[in-house]
Amino acid sequence: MNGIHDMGGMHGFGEVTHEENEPVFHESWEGRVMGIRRSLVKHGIFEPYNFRFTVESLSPSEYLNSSYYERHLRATENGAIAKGFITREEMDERMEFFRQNPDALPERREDPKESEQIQKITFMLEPLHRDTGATPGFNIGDVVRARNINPQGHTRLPRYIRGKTGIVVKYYGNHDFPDIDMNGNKSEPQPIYSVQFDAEELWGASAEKNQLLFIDMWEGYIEPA
Amino acid sequence: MNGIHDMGGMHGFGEVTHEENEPVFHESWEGRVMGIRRSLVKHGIFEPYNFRFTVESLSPSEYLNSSYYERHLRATENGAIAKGFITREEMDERMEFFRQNPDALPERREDPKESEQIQKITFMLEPLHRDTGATPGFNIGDVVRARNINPQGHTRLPRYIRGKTGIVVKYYGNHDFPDIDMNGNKSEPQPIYSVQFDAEELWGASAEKNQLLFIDMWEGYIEPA
Amino acid sequence: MSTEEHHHHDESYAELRTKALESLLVEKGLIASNAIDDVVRTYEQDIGPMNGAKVVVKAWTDPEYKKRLLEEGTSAIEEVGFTGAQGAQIVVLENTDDIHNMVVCTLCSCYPWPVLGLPPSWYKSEAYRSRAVVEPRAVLKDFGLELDPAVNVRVWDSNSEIRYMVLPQRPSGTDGMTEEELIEIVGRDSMIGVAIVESPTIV
Amino acid sequence: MSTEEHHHHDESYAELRTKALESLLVEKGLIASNAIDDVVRTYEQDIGPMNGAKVVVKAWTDPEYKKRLLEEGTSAIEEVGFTGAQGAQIVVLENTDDIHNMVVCTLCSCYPWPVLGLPPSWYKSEAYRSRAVVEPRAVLKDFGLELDPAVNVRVWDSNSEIRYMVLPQRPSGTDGMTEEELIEIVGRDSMIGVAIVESPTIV
Repeated sequence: MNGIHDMGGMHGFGEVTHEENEPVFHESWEGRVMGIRRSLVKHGIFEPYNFRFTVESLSPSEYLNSSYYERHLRATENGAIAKGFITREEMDERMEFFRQNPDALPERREDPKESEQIQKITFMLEPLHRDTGATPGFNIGDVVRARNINPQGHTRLPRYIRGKTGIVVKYYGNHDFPDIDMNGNKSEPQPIYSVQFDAEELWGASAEKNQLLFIDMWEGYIEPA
Repeated sequence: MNGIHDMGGMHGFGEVTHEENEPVFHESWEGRVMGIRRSLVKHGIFEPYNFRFTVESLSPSEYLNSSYYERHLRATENGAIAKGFITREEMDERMEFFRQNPDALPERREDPKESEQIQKITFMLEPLHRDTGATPGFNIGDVVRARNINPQGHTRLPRYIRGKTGIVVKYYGNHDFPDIDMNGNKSEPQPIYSVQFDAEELWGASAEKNQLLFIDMWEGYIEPA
Repeated sequence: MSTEEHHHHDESYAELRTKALESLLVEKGLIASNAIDDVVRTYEQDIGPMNGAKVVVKAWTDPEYKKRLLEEGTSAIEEVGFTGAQGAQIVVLENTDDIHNMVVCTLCSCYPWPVLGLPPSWYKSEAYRSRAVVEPRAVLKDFGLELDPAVNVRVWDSNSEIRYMVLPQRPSGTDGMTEEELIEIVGRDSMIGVAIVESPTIV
Repeated sequence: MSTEEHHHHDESYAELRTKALESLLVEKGLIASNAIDDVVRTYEQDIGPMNGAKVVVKAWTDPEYKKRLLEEGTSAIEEVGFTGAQGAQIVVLENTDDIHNMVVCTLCSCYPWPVLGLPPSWYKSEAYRSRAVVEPRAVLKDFGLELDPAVNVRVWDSNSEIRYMVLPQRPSGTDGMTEEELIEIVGRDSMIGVAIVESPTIV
């Protein structure tokens, strides 16, 4: 989707500020959100592209007013509700309970086996390559143009690349195709390439000198230039 | 600038909702903002492109969290401060006064002459055409491409048009050129055209069928395709 | 965060902030209170879509005028008595059986004030500004208007100081109506291009 | 509206909302509390930029390893013991006298967790995500790094599941240092490409 998350090349967000000796989590709830999200992977709601689409589907003002973990919290709640695990009403009631009982903590459930499963996800190497038999349609050195697509569903082809011409510099094998249409449909895995763009091609006279941009392009994102 | 205001083609803002029998102003302060803004024209802070640039320069989250008149209020305040007419501190203090004195109203200054001047602005016909002697560089029917510019300053060439190919359908004469660079510099008036784009050229396969888009392009925004 | 709370907070903030701004600028002699009153009253009472409706009805009832209106909108509109801020150059777009025009300003909310008054909230909304250029038919459906696929939809992104106004089609069944009656049925939305003028219901 | 107030409001809201979510999911038997503890502890203590620093130092001190690392990042990093979520395929980019690589994810905040841990706030910020692809040198100046105009800046927008890590240049004056001492000087930011590894100050 042409959402607020697609911010490459936007102006107006100010300077990059750098926090010295930043903690991994600034608030303890951020770590819990991270853990909850990982714990829910096995229930099938956090396949990466689905999760990102849920984050992107927050309203633009909600998105900009939320921190990274706030977005993840909202998306996790929305995903769990969409799956029927919980309801918004339950969430509202339970939150009211914690508001009125500031010292109360969530009850605990201990399960050593689940720890093992989760640690496996955290440390497991799960290759991206998919053996589809598909052979790459482009060769290193091919000049290609990123397609001008504007889907309302999920895509990983940012707006600032669309319509621009670059060079294929590497073939990475076949990966799952990330796009999800508005009915939740996905496509088969596709060849994926690293494609190099000259900054001037992307930004015209506003480009900085002597800059290249590399981005990964699934075969469906590009066409011969 | 590639700001949040440049939202043509973005997704995620929901349905268009229509209010029946909508009042001209929903709150009385909105009308005051409108009046203040017009009253300040004579002090040179609300030349249209400057004012729009001030609105666009609100932070993206501030922009999305503000209504139309809230944006104008903030931009008017920022413009008046930039001109040295008032200070932020004065504003904060005076606001605190009105917070603590909810029945207080701004003092009044009556000036019949100023009424006349303002009514003139409201009802005056001030043609846009500028006699520069510049002759148009493009003819009706010319196929042109919108330039890929990405200025940090003000521009009226939206992102969704850049790099796209269209046809010149009308020449409107020479108008002031709206772009303002980051140092406040402007250019000479330029020929301006109505340019027609096919929706498919703009949006690819996502375009609706049988649609055209017309937009006004100053000569500096286009090049022969 | 509750968006409700947030907006509520903002509105009272805006009201106080406006009072502070007006108060300071008046005190410094930069603006006059009565001039502000005039602007408010003018847009609340004198300038609004009834102006555009008069232009539309004149075009419906006077073929020579219609020709002038489509060729040189600004001067033809001046004939009827309407000029002013945000109307320095007005282009009138004729809707026909085959062509439906609609107007948007994606970058802000440019609008032909002398003929239509100040823009309604939906015209200024992010939803309209973002969607009108990419899915105009879907937007028109939000307004309850479903166009025949054969109709060519023409969207005008009002990015310059030129202002656009749509001349809607005169509905059938209006032959016997007076100009005053016709003016009554020309709604604002039809002159922006998100509605058509409906035939009056026969009682 | 005060942004301060707004954020404060949000933080306590987020905290309460997280409690409610965890509480409900535990109660329904969908998640286990100790598994959540493990995830938090793992990213707070076990997985972080020290992992990447070990990889960098091994590449600095072992030319054969460096060759493998640049050819097949994932398996070379596995040799040192690092694998896992958000690191299924890691590509290592070598900075040289002529080339400076930096990594961004404009669409979200993709980042090579097994070698660098969870991303810092600035990496996730709108400012970095929006600006890194269009004005990388200006962004580097925000970090205090001014590159020679002759250096080719290569920005990698991490939009797929492939993850990128920068191999910074080994600074001069480090010949006599042990691997442990070298690991100490390799900062996180140098492996994202917004800093260089500085020569250690001679005391």
